[in-house]
Amino acid sequence: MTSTPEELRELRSAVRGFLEQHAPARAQLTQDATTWKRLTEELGLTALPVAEGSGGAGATFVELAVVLEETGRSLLRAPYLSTVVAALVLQGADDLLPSLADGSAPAALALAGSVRSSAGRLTGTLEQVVDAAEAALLVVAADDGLHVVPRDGEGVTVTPLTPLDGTRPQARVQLASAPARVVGDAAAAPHARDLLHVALACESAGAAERCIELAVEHLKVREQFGRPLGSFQALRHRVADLTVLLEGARSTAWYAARAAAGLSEDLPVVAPLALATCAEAFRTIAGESIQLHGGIGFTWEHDAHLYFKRAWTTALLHGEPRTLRHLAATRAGVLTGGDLA
Amino acid sequence: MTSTPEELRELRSAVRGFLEQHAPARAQLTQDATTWKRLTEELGLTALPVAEGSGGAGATFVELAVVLEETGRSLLRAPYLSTVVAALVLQGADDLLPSLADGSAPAALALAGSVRSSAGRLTGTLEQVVDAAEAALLVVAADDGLHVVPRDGEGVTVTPLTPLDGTRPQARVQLASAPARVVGDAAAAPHARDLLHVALACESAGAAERCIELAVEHLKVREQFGRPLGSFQALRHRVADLTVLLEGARSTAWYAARAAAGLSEDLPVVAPLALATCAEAFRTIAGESIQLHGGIGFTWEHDAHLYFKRAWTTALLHGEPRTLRHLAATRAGVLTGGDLA
Amino acid sequence: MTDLPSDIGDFRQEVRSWLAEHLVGRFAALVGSGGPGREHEHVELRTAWERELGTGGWIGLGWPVAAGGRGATVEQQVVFHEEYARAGAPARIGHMGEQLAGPTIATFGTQEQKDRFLPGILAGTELWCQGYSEPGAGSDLAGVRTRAELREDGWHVDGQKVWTSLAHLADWCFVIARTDPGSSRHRGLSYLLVPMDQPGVEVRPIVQLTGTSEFNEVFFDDAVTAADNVVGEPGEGWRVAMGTLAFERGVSTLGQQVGFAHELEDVLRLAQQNGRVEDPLVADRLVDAWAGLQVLRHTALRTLDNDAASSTGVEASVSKLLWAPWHQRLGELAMAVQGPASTLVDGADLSPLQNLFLFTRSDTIYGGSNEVQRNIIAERRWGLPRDSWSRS
Amino acid sequence: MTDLPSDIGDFRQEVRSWLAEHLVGRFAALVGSGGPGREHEHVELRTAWERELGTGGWIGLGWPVAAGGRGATVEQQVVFHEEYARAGAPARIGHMGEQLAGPTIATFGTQEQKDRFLPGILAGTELWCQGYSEPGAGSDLAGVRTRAELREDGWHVDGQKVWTSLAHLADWCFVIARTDPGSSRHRGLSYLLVPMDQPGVEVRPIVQLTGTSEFNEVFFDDAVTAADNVVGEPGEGWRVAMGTLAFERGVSTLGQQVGFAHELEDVLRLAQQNGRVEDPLVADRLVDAWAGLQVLRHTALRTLDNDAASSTGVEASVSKLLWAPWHQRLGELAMAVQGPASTLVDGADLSPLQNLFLFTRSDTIYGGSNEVQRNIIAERRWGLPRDSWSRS
Repeated sequence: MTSTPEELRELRSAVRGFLEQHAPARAQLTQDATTWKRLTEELGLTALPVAEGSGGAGATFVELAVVLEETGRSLLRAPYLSTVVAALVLQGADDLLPSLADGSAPAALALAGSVRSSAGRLTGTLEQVVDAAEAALLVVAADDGLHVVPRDGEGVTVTPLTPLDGTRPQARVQLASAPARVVGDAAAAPHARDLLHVALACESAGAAERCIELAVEHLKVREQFGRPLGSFQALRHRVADLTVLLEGARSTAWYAARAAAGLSEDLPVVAPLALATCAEAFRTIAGESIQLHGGIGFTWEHDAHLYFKRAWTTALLHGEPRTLRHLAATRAGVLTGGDLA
Repeated sequence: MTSTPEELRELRSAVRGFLEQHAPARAQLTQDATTWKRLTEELGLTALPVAEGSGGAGATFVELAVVLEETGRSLLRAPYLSTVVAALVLQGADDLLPSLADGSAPAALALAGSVRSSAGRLTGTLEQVVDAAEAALLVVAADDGLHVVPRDGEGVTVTPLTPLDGTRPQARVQLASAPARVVGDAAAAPHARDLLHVALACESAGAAERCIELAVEHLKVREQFGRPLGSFQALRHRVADLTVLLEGARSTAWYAARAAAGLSEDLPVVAPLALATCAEAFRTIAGESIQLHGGIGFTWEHDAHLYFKRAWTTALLHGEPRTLRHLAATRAGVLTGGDLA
Repeated sequence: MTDLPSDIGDFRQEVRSWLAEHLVGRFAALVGSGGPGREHEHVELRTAWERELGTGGWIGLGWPVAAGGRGATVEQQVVFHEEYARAGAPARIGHMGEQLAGPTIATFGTQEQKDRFLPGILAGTELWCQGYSEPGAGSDLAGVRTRAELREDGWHVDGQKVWTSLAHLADWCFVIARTDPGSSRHRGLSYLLVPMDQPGVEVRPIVQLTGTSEFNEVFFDDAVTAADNVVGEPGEGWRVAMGTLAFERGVSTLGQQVGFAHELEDVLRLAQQNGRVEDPLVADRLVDAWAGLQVLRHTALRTLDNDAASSTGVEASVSKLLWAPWHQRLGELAMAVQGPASTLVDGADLSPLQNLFLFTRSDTIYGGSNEVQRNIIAERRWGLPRDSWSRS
Repeated sequence: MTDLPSDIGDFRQEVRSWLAEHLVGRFAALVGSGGPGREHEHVELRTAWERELGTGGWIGLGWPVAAGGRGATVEQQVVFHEEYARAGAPARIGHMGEQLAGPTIATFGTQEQKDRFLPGILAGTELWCQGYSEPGAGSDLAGVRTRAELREDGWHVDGQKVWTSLAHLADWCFVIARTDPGSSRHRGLSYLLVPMDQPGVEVRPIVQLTGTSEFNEVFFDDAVTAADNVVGEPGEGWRVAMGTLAFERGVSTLGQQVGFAHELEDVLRLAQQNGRVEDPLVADRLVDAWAGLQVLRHTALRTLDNDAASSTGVEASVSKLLWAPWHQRLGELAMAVQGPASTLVDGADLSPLQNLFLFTRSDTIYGGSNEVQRNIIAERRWGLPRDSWSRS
């Protein structure tokens, strides 16, 4: 499926309209099963990346990017990102795809940890896995490749943790000789990580834009010294600088999404680059958004801190921006090679 | 000599008045022998740090710091900084001090290079020595300690170079079995470097302040969009940020000068710290000053580029700020020790 | 740290000995506690510690002897703060009284006010809070809307203050209120001392992004204070308040840096323990943080030193713009050093480093935001054209 | 770099072959030359190279066929710039005509103007310069004071322009002049095409902090141009000029990035040669510079892509604020990598890296300063209250 610009706009508008009404950021500190149900069944968003033959819509990462910007915007608390990335990773496992597509079996990505594989069984601990307690399937990176493990399967212990970012659950996953199904070789794990990074980059770009919007709304309304705050040039220029940061970052997410959709071959380089750029922009913007809001931005009742905590969690949990940027540069041979142009 | 605040103010005022009239920044692209003569003979500024018994005024680094801020402010092209630091370094060599004090024998500090000492003779090359071609004496750090070598002595070749900062001469110094006089042991060289660093820190603080002043003068006069530029809050706030940078840096120079005057014992830590902080502030401020001036700041005819080139030269020639900061931290045991408070 | 001339060596020894003898027993639990974002720690014990300090004669160290202080030199005050830091003594809970209310009353107050209020501050038995910021005014002090009216039984105060730290512990609040109903901006304000323990005063904690409450909203609903409890003439509150702000610098900054040094030590220790210090980029940020703390310290010492070149009049603003962003970056560095685990909460409470990280977002907002401080510097130091914010 | 679908593989091969066949002989000396701060390099040869490109049909690649261009797709233009970069072909000397004057004339000009001016641009035989900035106006385009009056023999132009790059080489200048004497701000301006080779035009080089002169002052002292040489109606110059500025983005940005990539390669190569790349903090800055260049590139590609989310109308300002500070930092990094020797001038001329370092100070000033770009973004993207700068 190749969407026209018009179709992409309609997709964005539909998702945004739904989330604004049914899943605003404010509500994301608690789980809401109804939202997931409607998101998957009515809107069919989990079906997007699944092939048409497996009950999906056969969309590419270009369409997915639009949806992820929107779920980022509303800080959606649901295993959506994990599930659609899993669907892309599991493209070969046709029997698993229908239940990913219809949302009945959400997935979690357990890609960072030391897991040994032996005779079809996995052993090891993955300390902080997003959405693990909410998932039905765990996609696990082990020493010999990618595996799928049922969350409720033999030898699997999932312990929910208390995250700083209350809108995004984390859990510890312990595997004790848990039966697993191989779904990819050793090269599949870094590829899965790349796709995860692109998805997080898109999400971060969407969330960062919302942070600026919130700040701008505040600046237009709030008066100080007898004028709207937005009439103070220093604040306007700060907003402009954040916009530049956002647009640069969003461009890397846009490009990486196209690479993930197969429109260029440099995904291994641009995936970590995009997440580095977007996560860094997001955390800067979320911090500045608090500052632009003044005291109210520091209170629990305001949304600003939810974005701030999501931003920092993204930047700390999936590899620090600096580390990811070095990974991208290493893959591109920047410090060792010669030609850039 | 311990000066009162009032005496320090008078010293500053006298030096500033003289330099503004006889040695403005604009004129520092060419050498001016008259200025040096009056600076040393009439104002007696080279005599400041020399003991009273050796023809000096017996001042401490506290007084020197005031003068160095002012010579920095006017980007004085003269071997003043080199000579007064040499006078402090050579405190034991009583016979050399009178000619340093009266300015008849300016000195240069050749402290960075690989020089071998053997049987009273020095061999090696010092690539970029400030003021070497203008000096009568070279203070040289060799592998066994500090030495003094007459600039016109046997085995000494001084080749003037073309510096990017036209207000501060540099030369290559080649020593081929040049007869030398020992003036300090192995510990003397790092101490000399510390004193040099404090002097450069003071100079940089003075120059940086002048950069902000120039920008402020421009912002008050120049109109754009029908208003003085200085009425634009974004520019005012930039000036404020630069002021904060300046004042923080100047505080480190102030403290380091007191340490150099013996008022505290942490000179080895605060000397590199002060230069790191002041050189970095200076180069940021000098760059921003060009920006605040707009197009005119980019022209040869305006002083802004003279400060900019001095700032970057200081930051590159005497150890990069980052390197110096790590040196300070290492000496303080920051990364290895425990107690900071 | 500074090694000052030996003539104050005796004083250093005196401080050191007193702390060694008193920061023990039940007070030993206070070592390293309190400070921004952690004001809720050991509140009762820190209140007792404040009285202990008062008994020891350490409150009002730099106050003039005439005001009941010890008239200590700046060098002695520095030494006190250094030793206080070395001992790991807790963040002060009485600083609003010692640093702000006390000096203001000593400078602008009547003899009766001095006699009534200074002893309680010096003894550590009466705690104070500051009633400046308001929901609609923020950093715009001249925009306060809290009103006060003088009737037969004293001043009647109505209005709302916000971002009032330690209000739930304080016995008194110094309040800026509009006492001339027709006035605007900074004319017609008065500086009132209002007792907190009365029906007309309600303190509501503000739940912050940390999930805890350091700050409060304070509602004055026909709160009453005696007619004598105005500092300076009625209508002169702006001048008095500006005088108070002027006290908010100098030695107290060195006290604040005590806490900063402890926090930096915690981060350094963690980096050494978990090996992150071996990463050159992390080491670089740690070195930067240390260097930044030295800059803060040298700036504070220079401000205190009479020999320093003439005052620029914006020292307090410069200091705020140096420390607040520094502190915020330290919080961010703490998270990076801890790594992915820093995104988890272990147990019911945030860890001290998480608290540091989150709480420091307020550093650049409260007590005059970064933006207000920049306005002050541009105008007062450089005479750049006034913004409407400061137009009267 | 991008690997676009194979259907444009032929085009890539065509570009590659042409460059391989033509960037040889005397033109081989041009490899890696020109660009910001180095416009004085090989000027005559680069002028010849411009004609060579014209002959090859590479100028106006993206122009519509009706205007004499090749109507190439965006993808093809991208490929052209990539291959041009890979070959190390020199910075363009005709970009003011190709990117600004040409598209403006093609959009707003009469058929006669198109017939007269477009072929010279496409052939690389007529070079253009831009007459926008003035000494008293700077980034304030609406504040121009250059006047023009229509008399019997054509427009008479008086005034002064500044920061005019390549003016000494240009055959024509597109000038914004005030043609309605009583008008103010951006009303009453006209967009005139003025021949440079006449007594009424004097070009004076501005000596920059590099010691060289890329930029010029251009003095119009009763300069004359034919009555027909106004683009759009008289008095509509603002609208036309804004249209011109709108062309100043997109594909031309990719051309600019060619030069950036070469500069970064030079810095990387130097760091590898002198071992500074082994310093983790230097390596980190090199990686940042590379990453920043990718951001520039992805941003340019996204702007060009029709599938990208709706335009925000501030792409040009965003692009400027991304590349100008990036380029400045690259110059600073170049100095750091070179070390102490970078503070010396070897021979009569600055080294390319020194030139980069010094020249990039102007990047954030010319072509709409950073400050003006921020105003544009705040207003157009977010609707934040207008500043007086844009009040008409």
